[in-house]
Amino acid sequence: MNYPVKHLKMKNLPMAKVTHDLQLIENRQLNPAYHLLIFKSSVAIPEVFPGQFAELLTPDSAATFLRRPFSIYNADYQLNTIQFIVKIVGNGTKKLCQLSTGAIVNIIYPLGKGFSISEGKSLIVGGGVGIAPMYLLSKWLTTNNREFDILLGGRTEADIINVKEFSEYGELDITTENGKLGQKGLITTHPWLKDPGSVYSRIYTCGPEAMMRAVARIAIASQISCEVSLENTMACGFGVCLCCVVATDKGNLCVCTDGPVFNINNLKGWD
Amino acid sequence: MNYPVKHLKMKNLPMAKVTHDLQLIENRQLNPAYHLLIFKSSVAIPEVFPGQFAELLTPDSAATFLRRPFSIYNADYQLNTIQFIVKIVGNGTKKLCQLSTGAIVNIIYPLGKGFSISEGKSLIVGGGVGIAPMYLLSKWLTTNNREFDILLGGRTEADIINVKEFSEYGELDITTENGKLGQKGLITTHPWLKDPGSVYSRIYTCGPEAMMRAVARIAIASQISCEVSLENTMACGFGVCLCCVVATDKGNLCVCTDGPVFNINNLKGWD
Amino acid sequence: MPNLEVNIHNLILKNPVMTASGTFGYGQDFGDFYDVSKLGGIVTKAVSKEPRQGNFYPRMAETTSGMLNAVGLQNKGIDNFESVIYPELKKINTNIIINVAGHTVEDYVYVCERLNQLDHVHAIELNISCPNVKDGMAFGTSCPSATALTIAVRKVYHKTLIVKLSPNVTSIAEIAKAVEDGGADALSLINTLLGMAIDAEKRKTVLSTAMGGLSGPAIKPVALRMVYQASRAVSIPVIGIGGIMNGIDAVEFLLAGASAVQVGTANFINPNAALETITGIEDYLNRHSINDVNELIGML
Amino acid sequence: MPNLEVNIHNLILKNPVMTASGTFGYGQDFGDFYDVSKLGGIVTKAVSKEPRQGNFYPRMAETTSGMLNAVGLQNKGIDNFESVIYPELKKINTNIIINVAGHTVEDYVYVCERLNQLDHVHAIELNISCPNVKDGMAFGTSCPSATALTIAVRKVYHKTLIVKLSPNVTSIAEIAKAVEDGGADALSLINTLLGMAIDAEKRKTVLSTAMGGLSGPAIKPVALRMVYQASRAVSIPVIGIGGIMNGIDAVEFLLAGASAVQVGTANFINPNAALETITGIEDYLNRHSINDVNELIGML
Ligand SMILES: Cc1cc2nc3c(=O)[nH]c(=O)nc-3n(C[C@H](O)[C@H](O)[C@H](O)COP(=O)(O)OP(=O)(O)OC[C@H]3O[C@@H](n4cnc5c(N)ncnc54)[C@H](O)[C@@H]3O)c2cc1C
Ligand SMILES: Cc1cc2nc3c(=O)[nH]c(=O)nc-3n(C[C@H](O)[C@H](O)[C@H](O)COP(=O)(O)OP(=O)(O)OC[C@H]3O[C@@H](n4cnc5c(N)ncnc54)[C@H](O)[C@@H]3O)c2cc1C
Ligand SMILES: Cc1cc2nc3c(=O)[nH]c(=O)nc-3n(C[C@H](O)[C@H](O)[C@H](O)COP(=O)(O)O)c2cc1C
Ligand SMILES: Cc1cc2nc3c(=O)[nH]c(=O)nc-3n(C[C@H](O)[C@H](O)[C@H](O)COP(=O)(O)O)c2cc1C
Ligand code: FES
Ligand code: FES
Repeated sequence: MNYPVKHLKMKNLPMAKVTHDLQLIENRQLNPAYHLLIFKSSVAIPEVFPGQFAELLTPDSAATFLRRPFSIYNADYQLNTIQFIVKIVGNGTKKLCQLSTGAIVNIIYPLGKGFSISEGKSLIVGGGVGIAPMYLLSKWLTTNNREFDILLGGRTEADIINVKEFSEYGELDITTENGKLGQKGLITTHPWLKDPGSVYSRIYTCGPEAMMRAVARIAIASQISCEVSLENTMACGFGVCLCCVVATDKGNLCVCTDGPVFNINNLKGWD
Repeated sequence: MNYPVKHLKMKNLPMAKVTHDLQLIENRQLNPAYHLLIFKSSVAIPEVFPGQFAELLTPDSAATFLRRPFSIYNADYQLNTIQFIVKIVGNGTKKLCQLSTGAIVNIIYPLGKGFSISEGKSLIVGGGVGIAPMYLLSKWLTTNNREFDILLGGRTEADIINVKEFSEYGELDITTENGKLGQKGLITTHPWLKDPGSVYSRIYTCGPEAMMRAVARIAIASQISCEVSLENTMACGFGVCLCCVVATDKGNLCVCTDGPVFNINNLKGWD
Repeated sequence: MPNLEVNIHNLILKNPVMTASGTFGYGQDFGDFYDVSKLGGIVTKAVSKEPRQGNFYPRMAETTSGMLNAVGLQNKGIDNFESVIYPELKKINTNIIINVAGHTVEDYVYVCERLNQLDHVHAIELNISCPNVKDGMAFGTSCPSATALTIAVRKVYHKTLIVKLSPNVTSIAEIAKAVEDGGADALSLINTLLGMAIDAEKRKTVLSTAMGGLSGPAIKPVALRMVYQASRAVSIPVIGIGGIMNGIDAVEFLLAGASAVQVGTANFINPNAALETITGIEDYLNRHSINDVNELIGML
Repeated sequence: MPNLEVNIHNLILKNPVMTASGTFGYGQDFGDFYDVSKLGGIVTKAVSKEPRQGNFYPRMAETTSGMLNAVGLQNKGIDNFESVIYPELKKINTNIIINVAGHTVEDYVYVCERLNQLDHVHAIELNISCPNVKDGMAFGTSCPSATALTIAVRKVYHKTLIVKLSPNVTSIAEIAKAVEDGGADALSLINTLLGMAIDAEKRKTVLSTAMGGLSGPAIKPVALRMVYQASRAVSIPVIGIGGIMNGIDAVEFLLAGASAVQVGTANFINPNAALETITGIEDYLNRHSINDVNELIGML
């Protein structure tokens, strides 16, 4: 359990972004669909807050033209390593997960605005690869002496990964739709989400949009705060192309710079 | 010295072409610019005649879209291996020479019409990477009991490769423009090309176009036959795109199917 | 097994996959790779009245995810076609579509009249769009000339008349309508986009003609857009062409509104591309439990 | 050290490399990566009279070696530009070129008149070509409307007036001449090619608007051709845009006839692309012993 020492701060605001090459030092296949990729940087990695992401460029691939955005799963400022959980869904993620140790990947990071600190006890709800930003979040909340529980859900047991790592930080429970691991059913049927207002003051969630919308509805019904980490199709990842908008009370905002984490109160159509 | 047994035949005509995957089993860097690539086929390789070529497809590279044509340097029908000498000149050749053992490369071959058998003694004149088709030619002439000498030329000693392999088959001499290896000067200043008509009845040549044209002029002056192996920009390599034409006495012909080997008598502007 | 058969006017295609003109020769060269009779149709290299030597070398430039060609309609003319190529084509058991090019309306009419006599020519594709020949270009980039040429050929050609459109126009919908008005039975598009490549090191254009025709996956988004626009503008069938590399690309064109597709540049990179496009479409249909490929056409 | 300075009418560019509208925001976001004052110029995202929300999500589709966008000119309008963005732009020590979009001639004139008052706006680039906005498109695809718009803006704008052309036309040379006749000081081209992407699995268009603008290396051959044609048709300077990823690409555009270039989509893939394009041109000049970048312009 190595805390990223810089995570003692509570403020989670965009830092200066940098771009440089990383070297893949470990490509750990977690299961056929999920890989944990560990990269090492030869220069000091910038401070990364939970919920922030990076844009990775797969070297010389005919299959992908643009970079791909990935949440930062973990960062170690002593070892200068940075970790991602990648789920294979198309050409870019496939190519990335096929890279051999030693491969060079260019990165732009840290990008976007991450989660904000909660006041009371909070609940982390991660669905599938949506758990990716939740590990740093768990560390950060712990470092800042916040109480929280962790709920991880997936379609099958293959979508539930790195449970051990998470359980070091908080009480953890699991749901799968096929019931092969944890409680059977949609994550939203878990008891912790029955009346969350009685225990939690905030829900943090990331996962498939349908899941996040269901969680958001529960949070609204329970009158507690809810932060969601959105996805969008991104060309740049740092606010210049305006391709990644979401409708908010302030008009169309960019998911890459004004998000990816939004409070559902500010999103249009999320109530 | 392993003869490709099938090379006992004298007729050198296009065979049915095939396309399949090959596996790179050796990538031998001969010097910074030249690599010998040895591929293994899991199916029997087709009979290949000297001067014929193949179209190779580098796997998933953003740098190249089309296949690249390469002369077949050597083929072994027992081991099912096929060899190429590749000179790095641009993205495609660079990428190919960077491949690691085990890489899969798709091939279409054998393509084009190769050299024809000589009657008297012949002289092989190879410049730089133009030596690539000459190794199979040397083997074939030997198998068919033809006498020949081999002259290899280059700008520097780095352009003179695989001399040992060639010298197993015939008397060999070398020229370099910088004089670091063999005789100093252009290949066309070598004594064997002073009055070739007195010794040889045929010249086979492959190399930079300026060199081949100079050799052709010498052959014409000496009234001996001369076959040149031409290059051209190719999209398909097997006669369907009509991108690779050369002006001949029969009009525009495709270098990929009517060549790459032409008798200079049939070429326009080569006299 | 889903149904793959589609119709282009009177033409019955056993599947929606043809090969594009200029990328498949006259079919013979692919016989080594697979039985070309498995294709829905074969569109030949352009045939003109007189033999043509085409442009000077170099004729090809590789570009990012595409290529430029400046072949310039090299072919041996209609006489040679009839005596040498046609007998070979008769051995192929699928639709044979002859791509026709000309300098003048009279040239086109002459060639089409001759082709009208040949039983095993199932359709012609009027190439009014090749950007490499000055005269050919003009027909495809103005509505009145496109209509006039179509009307003239229609008079002498009585089987399926396909007109192939140039993408180098402001409004593909207007040209499409003009050609429909002229009496075409079907449209095919797109031909190549006019482009250029420059060799910075040599400070020269790569092609002998400076400009040439761009093809390959690079142009697929433009081709899809034009097929979408053209198929909505006319009521005759549209054949989609441009950057198709596999079955999924082909399905995209069908969804955009094409009734069939042609595979072009892909044949150079993967000689089995057209065949694999057929199986790719079949796989798609099976995966989505669709019984008939016709259900995909225009179903966005 | 070769000379990199070029002129676009009254504008002196310390080097021929600018950034393309819509790919560089208003310059601020790239400050983390390098000092943007090193660029020859910065072209901003389009500014319109009223704020615009742009199109619905999804606005982007990746294509082979390119991308489609359907941003739809989202911006906060000229008032916000003046009060919020302009003060920031004043801190940048290079040419600031404002890309202007409008629904009507009056809109364009209004915005250009306001911009004419701002000292640190060195030029405007009239976007008559964005394919995502119906009205904007019309100006760029017909000669009379392109001329009329240019004349109207010319009357109120007294610094360097650049007009940005749409590639979705039959004859780029004619549009170029029409705009020159209207009084433009320079042309920039190309804007995006109109294209489309389809998600076969979902059987839907990828973009909310169905069609969008294609950019990136895929379009470079078309862009080079149009710069070549346009620069030969007019006597005002031409700025080359389309798929430039590095210095060699930029040199190709200069050779084709461009006096300067803009780097667009490349900024997304490599945030240092524009800066590296400058050093790439410099390397090329050194390698070829050319003392002045102006020697490359049109030197095919
Ligand atoms: C802020 C952010 C953080 C993310 N974090 C992670 C993470 O930690 N781990 C992870 O595995 N994935 C993450 N994703 C999703 C990841 O970016 C996409 O899975 C990836 O871009 C798909 O690339 P591909 O080439 O494999 O798929 P493609 O072949 O491009 O597409 C496959 C599918 O993915 C969708 N997709 C493609 N590009 C994007 C995109 N830019 N954003 C969203 N969906 C897309 C397509 O619509 C399609 O359905 C994140 C996305 C965002 C926006
Ligand atoms: C029949 C034939 C046989 C050949 N045999 C060999 C061989 O045995 N070994 C070998 O190293 N090379 C051989 N070549 C040349 C080889 O095909 C080119 O060097 C290769 O295609 C360049 O690819 P690239 O991507 O590295 O270069 P690019 O980046 O594409 O171009 C670099 C340079 O190579 C030239 N070039 C590019 N494509 C071709 C092409 N298709 N034909 C000719 N020149 C081209 C370009 O004009 C440019 O000057 C042969 C070519 C032909 C036509
Ligand atoms: C080398 C080459 C030659 C071509 N010759 C012709 C031709 O003779 N007649 C014609 O109508 N189209 C011709 N075309 C255009 C193609 O048929 C097709 O319309 C175009 O290449 C786009 O499809 P693709 O991207 O699949 O190649 C040619 C294309 C190429 C690449
Ligand atoms: C996301 C995006 C937004 C764009 N917005 C504008 C715009 O507001 N105004 C404009 O004139 N061009 C706009 N363009 C076009 C570019 O400025 C440029 O002309 C085009 O992308 C081609 O260059 P490229 O291939 O280098 O990107 C935009 C392009 C992209 C990719
Ligand atoms: S991805 Fe470009 S602005 Fe968000
Ligand atoms: S390369 Fe296609 S015909 Fe020769």
